[in-house]
Amino acid sequence: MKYIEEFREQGLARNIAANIAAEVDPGREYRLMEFCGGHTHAIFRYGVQDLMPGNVGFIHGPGCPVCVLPMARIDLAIRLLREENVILCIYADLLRVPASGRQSLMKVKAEGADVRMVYSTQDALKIARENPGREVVFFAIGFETTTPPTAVAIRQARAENLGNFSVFCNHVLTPAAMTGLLDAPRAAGEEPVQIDGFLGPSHVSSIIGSRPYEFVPERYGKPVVIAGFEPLDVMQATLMLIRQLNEGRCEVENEYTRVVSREGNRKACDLVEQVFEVREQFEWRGLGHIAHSALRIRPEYADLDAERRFAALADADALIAADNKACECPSILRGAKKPVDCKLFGNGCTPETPMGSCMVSSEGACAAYWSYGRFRQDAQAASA
Amino acid sequence: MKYIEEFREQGLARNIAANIAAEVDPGREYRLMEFCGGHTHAIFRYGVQDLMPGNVGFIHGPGCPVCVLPMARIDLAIRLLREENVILCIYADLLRVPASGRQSLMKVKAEGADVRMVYSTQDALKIARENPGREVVFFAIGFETTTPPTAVAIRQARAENLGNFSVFCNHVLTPAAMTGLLDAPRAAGEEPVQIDGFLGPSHVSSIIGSRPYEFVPERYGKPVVIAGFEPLDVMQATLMLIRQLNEGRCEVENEYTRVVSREGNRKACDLVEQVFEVREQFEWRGLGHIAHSALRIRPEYADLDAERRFAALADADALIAADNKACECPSILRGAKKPVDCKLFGNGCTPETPMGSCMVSSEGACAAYWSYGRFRQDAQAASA
Amino acid sequence: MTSVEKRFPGRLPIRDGKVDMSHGSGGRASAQLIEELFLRHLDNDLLRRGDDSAQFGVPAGRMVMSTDCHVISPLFFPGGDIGALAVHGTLNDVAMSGATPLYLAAGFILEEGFPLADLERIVAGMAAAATAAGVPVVTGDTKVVEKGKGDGVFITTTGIGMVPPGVEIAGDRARPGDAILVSGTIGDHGVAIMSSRENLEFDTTITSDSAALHTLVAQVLGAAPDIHCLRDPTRGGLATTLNELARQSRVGMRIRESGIPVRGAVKSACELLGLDPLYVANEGKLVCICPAPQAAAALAAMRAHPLGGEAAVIGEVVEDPHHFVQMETTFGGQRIVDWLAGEQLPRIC
Amino acid sequence: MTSVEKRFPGRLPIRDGKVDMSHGSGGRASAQLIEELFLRHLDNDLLRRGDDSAQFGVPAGRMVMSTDCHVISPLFFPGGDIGALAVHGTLNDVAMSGATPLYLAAGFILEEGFPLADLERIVAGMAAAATAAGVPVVTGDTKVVEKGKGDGVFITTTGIGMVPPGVEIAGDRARPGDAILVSGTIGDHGVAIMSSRENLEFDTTITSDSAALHTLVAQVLGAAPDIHCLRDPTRGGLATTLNELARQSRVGMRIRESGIPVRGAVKSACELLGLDPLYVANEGKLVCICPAPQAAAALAAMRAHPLGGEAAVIGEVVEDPHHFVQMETTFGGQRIVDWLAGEQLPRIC
Amino acid sequence: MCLAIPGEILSIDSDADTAVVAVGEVSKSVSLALVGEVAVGDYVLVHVGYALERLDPAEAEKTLALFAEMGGQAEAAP
Amino acid sequence: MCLAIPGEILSIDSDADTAVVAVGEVSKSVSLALVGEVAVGDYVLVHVGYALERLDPAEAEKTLALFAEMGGQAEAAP
Ligand code: SF4
Ligand code: SF4
Ligand SMILES: [Mg+2]
Ligand SMILES: [Mg+2]
Ligand SMILES: [Mg+2]
Ligand SMILES: [Mg+2]
Ligand SMILES: [Mg+2]
Ligand SMILES: [Mg+2]
Ligand SMILES: [Mg+2]
Ligand SMILES: [Mg+2]
Ligand SMILES: [Mg+2]
Ligand SMILES: [Mg+2]
Repeated sequence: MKYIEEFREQGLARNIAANIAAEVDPGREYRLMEFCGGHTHAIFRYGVQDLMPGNVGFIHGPGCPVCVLPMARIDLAIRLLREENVILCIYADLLRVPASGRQSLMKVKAEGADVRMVYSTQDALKIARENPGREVVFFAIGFETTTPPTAVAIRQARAENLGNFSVFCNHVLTPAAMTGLLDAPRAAGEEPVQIDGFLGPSHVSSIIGSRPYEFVPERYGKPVVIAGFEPLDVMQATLMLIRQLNEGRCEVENEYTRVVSREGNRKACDLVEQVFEVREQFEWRGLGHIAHSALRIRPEYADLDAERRFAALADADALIAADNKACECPSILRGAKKPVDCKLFGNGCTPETPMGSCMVSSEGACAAYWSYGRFRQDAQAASA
Repeated sequence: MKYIEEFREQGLARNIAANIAAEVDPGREYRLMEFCGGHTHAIFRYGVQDLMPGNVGFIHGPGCPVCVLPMARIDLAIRLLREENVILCIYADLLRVPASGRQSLMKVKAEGADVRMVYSTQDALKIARENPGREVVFFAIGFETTTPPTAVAIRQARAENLGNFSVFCNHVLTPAAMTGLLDAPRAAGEEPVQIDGFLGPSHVSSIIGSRPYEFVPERYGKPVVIAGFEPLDVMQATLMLIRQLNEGRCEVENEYTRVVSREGNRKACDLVEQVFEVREQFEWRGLGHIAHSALRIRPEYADLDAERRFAALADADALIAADNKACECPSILRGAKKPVDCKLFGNGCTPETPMGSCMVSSEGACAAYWSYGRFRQDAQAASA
Repeated sequence: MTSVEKRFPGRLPIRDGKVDMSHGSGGRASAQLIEELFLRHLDNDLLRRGDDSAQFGVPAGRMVMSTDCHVISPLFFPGGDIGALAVHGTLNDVAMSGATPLYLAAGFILEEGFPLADLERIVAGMAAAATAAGVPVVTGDTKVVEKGKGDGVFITTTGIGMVPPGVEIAGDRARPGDAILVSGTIGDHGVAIMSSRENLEFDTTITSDSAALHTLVAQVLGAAPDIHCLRDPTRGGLATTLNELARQSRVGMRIRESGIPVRGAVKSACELLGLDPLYVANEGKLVCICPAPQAAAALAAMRAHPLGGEAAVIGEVVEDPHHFVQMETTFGGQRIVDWLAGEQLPRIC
Repeated sequence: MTSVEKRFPGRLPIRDGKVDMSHGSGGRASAQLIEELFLRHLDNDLLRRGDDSAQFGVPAGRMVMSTDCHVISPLFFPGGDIGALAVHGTLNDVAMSGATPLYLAAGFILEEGFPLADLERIVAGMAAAATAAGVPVVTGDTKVVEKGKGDGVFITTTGIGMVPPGVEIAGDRARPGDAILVSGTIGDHGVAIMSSRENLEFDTTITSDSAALHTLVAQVLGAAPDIHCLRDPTRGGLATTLNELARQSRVGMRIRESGIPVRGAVKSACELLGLDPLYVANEGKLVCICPAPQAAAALAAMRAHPLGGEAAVIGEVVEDPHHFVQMETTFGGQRIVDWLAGEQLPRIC
Repeated sequence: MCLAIPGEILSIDSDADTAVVAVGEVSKSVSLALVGEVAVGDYVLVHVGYALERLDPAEAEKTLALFAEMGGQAEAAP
Repeated sequence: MCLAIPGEILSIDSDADTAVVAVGEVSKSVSLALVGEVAVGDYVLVHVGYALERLDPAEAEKTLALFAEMGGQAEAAP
């Protein structure tokens, strides 16, 4: 597969690893946060950590839309199913995310709620067309990457006069999350997390470009390298960060130039701009309420906005759901803890029985650690 | 079972048979029509014919509401299911009745139509209560016996304000059918059927009493004996008819005095009167259109009348469906032919694959003949 | 080598949990369902191995194999449940060849959302029936279908057994002159099921006759080794079974209504609903056809068995090119007892 | 005696008819469905007898029995249909004990309204698969459930077979040092199924690998008689099967990603949908674990069989108290290959 | 037509206007909406879940007596 | 997050604003609503049934060339 397999090539990996090994300063630690779950996944899936010197460590960031979705939003979707008897269209990633009271969309589906898994917003529109007598709601989640397809669907529903379709919007904004992340420890009164630099979002940046991250070096003094999701991309971006740190540079660089430009995809951004507006604030799991960090549907499309359309969502903003107290997702999403620091990890919380959202998405730090990395933990424990 | 088993007792049957044998005039034929399918069923089920002298013959009448229901009414019900997506509640008897184009409610149910079998009108009301988002239609069929329970349901729906319930009324009137039957041959230009007397309706008469049949001896000069549905009732009533004929009497007698009075059940009749009114005319399978032979829902209950409520039934009265041409049901229902006179009998038409309605109901002459009497036909054929 | 593996993260929530799609995925949730629910009740050495098949020794001889899908509603009824029924239904088909049943396989198709507590009751019912019959469930399979694509639980069981030497039982062996017996009252199962259906609810003391008949068969074969046909009159009842046998053997049958054992409550329920007990299902009765001279011995053997106390001779096999089953009614008349047309459903007329 | 009985009033309307409740009633409509559809395709001496069980001779020895419920969607897919799959799925479970399959039983649960024409295609598919495998369907059962209480067709098949003397195959026999082989490319079946699912539709030349593996097994056993484990990596794919065997045998496994045969199109489809071929179902592949010295002979025997041309040694059994399956990635790293959590579903992240 | 069967009233629920009726060895709740005053011990004709009409035991006796009248007794002897 | 994968445009349906895109050996129809002018032979990034953005082959080559730069070659030799 062109533009995929070349970026997973073992010989090149050894070469980049050699470059990194040659260039790292053995006298210091490099604590690099990979912002996206896609990076986390590549690191674990391919064993990238094994190719790194001991003083280069990855901190897993909050860049997984499933992991950062607050439980209250799933609770609201369940309410919508139970009280309004809608057909709820979801991306399959949402199916197992824990809601309050040990519920999940999978469980309410098993009890008879009409939850349909879709691959694309086009499928949701199709379901609406095929069920004119039912209300069909698309549960929109995702970062800037996944938002434009939702915008297309909303405009298409309007054009087709599809009266039974609406969208429960949960799209969030990554630059705001970075702000939240960098401000959070201070806000929470915690020790600031030691992050030396960021591997910046890959596919998000294909839409918004690299420019929106420039505030990170400017305001927070941390270098950013936009990195693709293939393992060689991650390694090369790591090398680029190490070089910035070694050279005392602090800027936004772009490793993923084959897709990402500084400006991004104007057509997609314009579409998003027409349909959505920025919310005052929105809750992120682990990061709390972050100002201007999410999108809502513009008043011009109010009829397509499930939050305005259904009584069950009337107090959507007000609903707060308390996460399992022992779950360390919040700290993990902030990079302050590792999955193994959680008492529940493997001890009640596994991918089959996730207690926190980081265990659900295969891009979540806990799930990635569980599925690919456990033997390391045991090896460490054994050797300790 | 009290009041059941005593009326099936073999010793008494032999006694009545002996009385009949002793009293028949060997020089004449006794051609007696048992009006009701209930009688037909008893005759075949218990082999009553075997106990009769050769010159006493039973002609099977039209007294089975399934058999006389014109095909167009099933077609309308199917239209209601397909075009209005209703839940249609039916008595199971209707499931296999042939509709146009080799359809039946069973087949459209198999294709996904929501047909529910109920035992009682109370079940239909319950289904309406449990499905507030759906239109629930009760397909009401039956003679005067089955009409009062429909009236109760309609009044109850009104009292409960059950906005999603309605009734597709197909209730018909037996005295009118007797008129139609006695007039039909003349109207059709056929030879008048030779009927010497009638075994009159049993359970119908428990509601309307025996008086409504008095026009039969008066106007048509045929004796009537109201007869219960147990085999001894049928035999005793046969004896009573033979006696009237032998003695030259011609009146309405009542064998079924344990249940039937001359006046009937006033309370039930009043309820029916409040809810229903007589139709100008109605089609009976086999008998054609008969004036004042059926009921419709009164305008006061128009909202509960499916014929007024659904566009799919707007032209209900106008719809005519052509029966299978080879099917002799019409002549059989008029007593002009026997099931074995039909070319299709056992030859494409069986209870599993009914082509006419007389093969569907176990009270239909063809079905009764098939299920209980075929060996006689073969015995006759063998000895011929 | 000691295992430090933690098998499952928590216990299966049998009390208030529900079947979900992951229980059918073949992954760890499936494994847990099998281990903590199925194996706990059905446990035996062969099943516990956890391979995709069971392995056991068999002697040389004639084997029989039979399979039945169980799709009943309601799943729990007076006198039993679908689990026990799935054992009896298949064991009886094996026994109707005269065989001694050896082993059972069970396939479960579960509907998403089905309560685990109900599933446990059903599996416990199956285990109790298998234990009582002395025939273990040695292999199985579980699949989960989406809500609305199943109906709670469907169970398909398959049984194997060995036929003793000399026994030759088949549906085509009825001969004119043979006697026809039933092992007890008919219609009990069907009436018990109907009495617990929503909308039909009526009160009766009738319970299903669901039972395993292989020991009864063995006892009858001991007394009357030349039995020609055995069949359990399940779906479609006695009437359907007699018609099947008449067709297979190309004979007719004559039975006497007065000789057919029917419980009073079954008669009553049938009157109420407009049904005929001859067409109502049984799950613990058999029809036996044997040479007339052996009828008395067969009858006595049945009556000596706890499941055959009300056995009766009900008629005889005759020549008939139409393969009709005819019945002399209690009233003294003759009628045909035909195949069942469609389902038996409560009627208004 | 000649029969004048007219069996059925008309022919079964296979071209445009639909399954209705009467086809499951056990009455004449059921009999007609069996005779004119099932028997016509699956015909053999044992099935034709029409008894409720099949009877056949068996030699003394070790028998295996296995059952599988098939509940797939869509029912027809590139390279097969549920009928053929129901034959292969169960024959393979029998074959995975090293046995020679003898006979099959098949139970059909049909949803009211299912087109008879589709049912005929499925039964024809089953018949073709059974004939090709040389294993007849000798007994069966058919039930009909109401519309909305099933999903077209569910088929439960049960198979029996005899294990040749000396063969000892079981899931708990893997030993540290043993070699792990697969008989060919993985993921073909699952990808073929997904490519024909509504909403996912993508174009690919991939067809299901659905096939009966017993002749391949016989050939491998001929070359390497001391095979320890055989298993077909169906639901849950290769990853799940290896985890099952590791748990049963209380060992660990180490495999090499580069050694696992995966077709390009399967890799592509998995990339597109965010799936991992290790978890995608197969229906014509097996995992074989044998002492390392026999691995070469087993591999050669597989490759010499038409169904094993792309067989490969993919790793070895190791000691591991965690029973982990670990994999060396093509990238040179190490990862755990864990049990599948839930279903494999297309993801957005 | 009109499958209806006599049953004995075992108990009456006046509020619901229903009665439990025994038909032989089974019993069932039926509506009393169509009949006037009835009492426990009365027999009623049951049809589609409703009591249709009372059954008169005295008339039943008379009818059975009619059946037993031996007009043709000579030939009736077995 | 954001599973997206490069595919080659095989054909374009301008009316429907969709393209058939090949990812290795499979192909799938995707929406072009989010991208500007594209041509057959272009590579686009596919996400949830949409083409998100064009992929620049020249930049891809450059990046691969970067990976191959042998700063640490001494230790990289096997
Ligand atoms: S292991 Fe589970 S409970 Fe613990 S932090 Fe991760 S997701 Fe939360
Ligand atoms: S046998 Fe069939 S076709 Fe002929 S009259 Fe009777 S119902 Fe009609
Ligand atoms: Mg069977
Ligand atoms: Mg059975
Ligand atoms: Mg049987
Ligand atoms: Mg299995
Ligand atoms: Mg259901
Ligand atoms: Mg199996
Ligand atoms: Mg299998
Ligand atoms: Mg298997
Ligand atoms: Mg069967
Ligand atoms: Mg369905």
